[in-house]
Amino acid sequence: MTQPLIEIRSAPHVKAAKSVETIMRHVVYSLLPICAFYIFQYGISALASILVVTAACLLTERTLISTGTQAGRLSDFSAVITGLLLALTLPPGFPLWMGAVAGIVAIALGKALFGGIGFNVFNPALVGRAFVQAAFPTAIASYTPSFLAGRFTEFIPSSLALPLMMPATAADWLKAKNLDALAGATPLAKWKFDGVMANADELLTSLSGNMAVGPAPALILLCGAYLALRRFMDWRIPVAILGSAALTAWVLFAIDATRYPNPFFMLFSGGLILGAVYMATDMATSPVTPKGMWVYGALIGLLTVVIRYYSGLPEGVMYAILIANAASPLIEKVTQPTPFGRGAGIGRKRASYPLNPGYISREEASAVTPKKRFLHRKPKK
Amino acid sequence: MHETAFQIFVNTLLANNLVLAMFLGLCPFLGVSGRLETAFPMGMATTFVMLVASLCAFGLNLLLSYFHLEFLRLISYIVIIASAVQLVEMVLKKYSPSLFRALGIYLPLITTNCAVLGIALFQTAREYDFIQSLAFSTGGGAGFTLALVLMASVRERLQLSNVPDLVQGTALSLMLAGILSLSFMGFAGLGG
Amino acid sequence: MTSASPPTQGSIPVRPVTVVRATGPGGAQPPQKLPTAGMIRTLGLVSAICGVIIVAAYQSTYDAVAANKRIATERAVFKVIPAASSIAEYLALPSGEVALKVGAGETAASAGIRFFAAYDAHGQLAGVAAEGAAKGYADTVRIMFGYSPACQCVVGIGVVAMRETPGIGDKIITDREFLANFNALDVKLNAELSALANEVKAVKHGAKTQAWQIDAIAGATITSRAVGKAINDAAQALLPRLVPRLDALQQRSKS
Amino acid sequence: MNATVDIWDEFTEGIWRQNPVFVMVLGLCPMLAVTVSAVNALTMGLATLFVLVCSSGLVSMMRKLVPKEVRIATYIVIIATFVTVVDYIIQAVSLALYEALGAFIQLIVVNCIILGRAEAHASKNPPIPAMINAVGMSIGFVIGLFALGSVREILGAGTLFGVSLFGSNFQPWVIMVLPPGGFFVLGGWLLFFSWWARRKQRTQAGRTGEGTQHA
Repeated sequence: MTQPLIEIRSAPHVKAAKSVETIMRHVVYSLLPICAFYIFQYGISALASILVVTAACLLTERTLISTGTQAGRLSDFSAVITGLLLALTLPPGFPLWMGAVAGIVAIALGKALFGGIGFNVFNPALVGRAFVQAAFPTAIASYTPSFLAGRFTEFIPSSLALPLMMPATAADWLKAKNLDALAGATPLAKWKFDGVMANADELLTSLSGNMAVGPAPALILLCGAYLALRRFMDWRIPVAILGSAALTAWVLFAIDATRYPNPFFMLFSGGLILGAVYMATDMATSPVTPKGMWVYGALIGLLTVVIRYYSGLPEGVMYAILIANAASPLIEKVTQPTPFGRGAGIGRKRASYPLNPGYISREEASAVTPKKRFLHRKPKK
Repeated sequence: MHETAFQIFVNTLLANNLVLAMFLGLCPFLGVSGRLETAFPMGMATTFVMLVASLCAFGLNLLLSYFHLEFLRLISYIVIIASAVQLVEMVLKKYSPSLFRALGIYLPLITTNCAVLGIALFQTAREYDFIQSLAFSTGGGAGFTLALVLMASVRERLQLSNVPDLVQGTALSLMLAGILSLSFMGFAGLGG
Repeated sequence: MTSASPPTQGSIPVRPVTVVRATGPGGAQPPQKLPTAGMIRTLGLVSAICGVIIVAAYQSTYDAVAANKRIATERAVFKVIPAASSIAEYLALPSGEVALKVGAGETAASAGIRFFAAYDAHGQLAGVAAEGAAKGYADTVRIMFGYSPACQCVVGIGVVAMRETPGIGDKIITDREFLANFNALDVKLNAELSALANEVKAVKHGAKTQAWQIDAIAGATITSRAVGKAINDAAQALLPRLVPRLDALQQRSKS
Repeated sequence: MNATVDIWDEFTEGIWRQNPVFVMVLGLCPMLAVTVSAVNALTMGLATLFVLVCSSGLVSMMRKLVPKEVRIATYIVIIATFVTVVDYIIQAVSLALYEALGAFIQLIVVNCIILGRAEAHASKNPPIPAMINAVGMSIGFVIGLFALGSVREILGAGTLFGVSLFGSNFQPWVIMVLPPGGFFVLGGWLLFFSWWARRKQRTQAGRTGEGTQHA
C-alpha cells in the first residue's frame, strides 16, 4: 500500500505560486506582439480601434466596480485582455463608436452581470462581439485589405463615422483606390459565397498583401505556445479544438473534395486560431477537468466546422465558443472524477436538491431556494 | 418548396429554436431551468406531449378541412392538447409510476405551454404533411430540451457566483436567455 | 385502469389507491359522487354559447376577410404585372389541364399549382403571376413573380413573406440594382417545352453575363440566391404545364 | 364611498401594483415575439384586452353554474372562443397586421394572464368588478407591450409608429428586432424598475433617518 490512494481534487488548484494578476499580465504581454503586427497590417485605424475598444472596456469596468455592482480590481488586467481580444476580432475599419458599444456590452453584459472576474459564464469579449455582430451586421462584414499604401496616415473612412450614424460604405472607398470591392471580403467569405480559396502562405502570414484577414495565425500560435510553455494556459483546449476541427474538415474533404475545402484552409482562415488559443481557454468559462477540456475543445471544433459549412454565416468560431461556454458546467459535471470511495458505478449519488413544487417557480419572492443537502454537514465557522 | 424532414428537424432544433428564436414556451423555460435534474425530465415530457399533440392535430386538421370547419381549429386544438396531457398523465401513472411521480407536478403545466399549441398551429399554417409534422414536433421538443438543459447548466453554475443583487431573478434569466439566443444565431440558415 | 386488486393478506390498505385511480381525468377531487349530469349540462351550455359566438363572428367577418384577402392578392399581382387591372385564380393540374379555381375549399388543390392570370383593362392577358419559395438566411423567403408570355421572361417580383435580416437581406425589396434584374429575366422553355432552357440562378455581384442570371446583392448573397432558387423552382414546375395552354387563358372568361 | 375606492382599486391593480409584464412577468411569449414595432405591440395589447375583458365577463357570469371539476376546461373553451373571434376581427380589419402578428394572435389562448385572471379573479367576483379588473390588467399589459415595442422600434429601426426620428443616416441596431434584442430589452426594463424601487426605498429610509445604508 505504498501508492497514494487519495487524490483530492476540486475547482482549479494551481500548484505554482501564480496569482491571477501574474497570469493576466503575461497574457497581455503575449497579446502585444499580435496587436503590433495587426497595427502594422492595417495602420492607424487598427491602432485607434484597439485603443478605443480597450478604453471602453476599462471605463465600464471602472464604473461598475466603483458603484459596487461588480467585484474585482482594475489592476487585474482582465478588462485589458477583453478589450484587446475584442478589438482583434473586429474588422480594422469598424466604426469607433460601434467598437465602444462592443466594449461596454462586453464588460456589462458579459462580465458584470455575473458578478465580475472569475464568475462570468461566457467569454466577455465574445459576448460583445456577438452583440455587435447581430446589431450592425453590415459594418462588421466590411473588411478592408491589409498593407494598403498610406495606411499610417489615413483612416479607413468607416472608422470615423459619427456616433449612432451609419458609416460610409467601404466599397466606394476601395473603388477610389482602384481596388475590387471583393478585396474587402475575408478568405472565408470569399470561399463561402464565391468559391475562391486562398493560398496557404497568404493565410499563414498574410504578408503577401491585399488580403482581408484578421491577425496573423502563425504569430498567434507562437504567442500561444509561449503561454502554454509557461503554464499560463492549458494546452489541451487549443489542441482539442484544432484537432477536432481538422478531423471534421478532413472527413468532409475526403467525402467530397470539390465541395469542401481542405482542412488546412479550415484551420488557418478566419478566427479559429485566435479563438482556440485565446478565447476558448478563458479559465472562468472552460471546464477544469482534463477530460472535460477535451470534450469542450472537441465540441468547439466540431461546431465551428458545422456552422462554417452549413449555416448562413461564413464564420462560426465565436458562436461555437459561446455555446460551448454555456455547456461547460454541464461538461464539467459529467466528466467529474469519481470521488474516492464512491466506486465507478453509474448510480453514484451526487448532492441533489429535493424535488418539491416550491422549486418550480423560484422567481416568486415567497419561494425559498432549497439548500444543498451536503451543506448541512458543513462545520460552522 | 418541399423541405425534407431532416431539414425541418435541424431547423427547429437549432436555427429556429422554439424558445430562443420563436419565444415559445418561455414560462416553463424560465421557471423550470433552475436545476438540471428537473430541466431534462421536463424537456422530455414536453417533447412527448408535443409529439402526441402534433399527431392529433394533424389528424384533426384533415377532418376539419374535410368538413370546412376551419374556424373551429383553435378551439379543438386546445381541447386536444389538454386531453393529450391528461392521457399522457394517465398512461404514465399506469405504466411507469416512478416516472409519473418524478414528473407529476410538471405535467399539468405543459397544458399552458404555448410551445405545444405553437407546434400544432405552425404545422397547420405551413401545411406540413405527416412526416414533416413528425420531424417538426420532435425537432421542436428536442430544441426545447436543449435550450432548457443549457440554461439549467448555466444557472446552476451561477448559484456559486456572486451575481449582483440588482440583477437576481427574472432579469438575470432574461439576460442569460438573450446571450444564449445570441449564440444560437450562428445557426441561422442551417439546414438550407 | 380499474383492474381489481388481488385480495390482500395482511393489513396493507390497498383500497385507497384504487379509489384515487378511479377518479379519472377530472383531477384530484374528493372521492364523492361526481355531479356528472351537472358537469355535462354545464359543458354543453358552454359549448353551445361558444359555438354561437364563433359562428356569429365567422359569418359577420367573412365578407370583409374575403375582400381583404382578394385586395391583398390583387395588390401583389398588380405589383409584379403593372399592366394588369383584374385577375383570375387558376390551378395548373398535373394532367396538363388548367382549371379556373372556384371557392376556397378545393381539397384536390394540393396536386395543382396555383397561379394568377392577370388581364389588362381590355380583358387581354397581360401576364401570369405565381408564387415561389426557397430557404433564405433566416427562414423561407416567399416571393411572387410576374411572367410575361410575350417575352417569355419574368417581368417583376414582389416579396410575400420573409424574415431576413433587416438592413441586409431585406435589400431584395429596396435595392434598385437588384430589382433591375427582373425587368426581363429570361425563363424560356427548351424546345420540347418540358423544362426551362436555362437554370435561373443568382451569381455573385457584378458577374452577370446572361439574361437568365441574377446579379446578387453584395453582402446578401444568400437571400439573393434564395430569390433565384424560388423563381427557378416555381417556373420549372409551372411553366411546362402552363405554356402549352396559354391560348385558353388569352381572354378573360366570364366568371 | 367605499365602493368607489374598491372599484378604483380593482382598476389600478393591474396597471401598476400587479403589472402583468413588469411585476408578474406573465404572458412572455407573445410579448417578446410581436413587440418588434410599436404598432404590433399596441395591436397585440388591444387583442389581449378584448379577450381578457370578454372572457372575464363570461366566466364571471357563469361562475355559479360551473362545477369545480370542469372549470379549467370551461375557461379554456371560453378563452379560445374569444381568441377565434378576435382572430377574425383582425383579419377583417387589416390583413397586413394579421400577417405581422401571425400565429401569435391564436397563441393568446395560452397566455397565462388570461387563464390566471379567470381562475383567480373572475370566477370569484360579479361581472362588473371582474371586467373592470380585466380592463386594468389589460391596460397594464398594453403599457408593458408598448414600453417594449417602442424601445425596440426606436433603436431597431430609428422610427416610432413608422415615423423616422433621427433622419435617414441613423444606424439601426438590428439586434433589437431580432430575438436576443427582445430578451435584452425586457431584462433591461426589469433591471431599471428594480433599480428604481431600490433607490426609492433608500431615499425613504434616508428620510426616516433609521436606514442603515449598505448596498
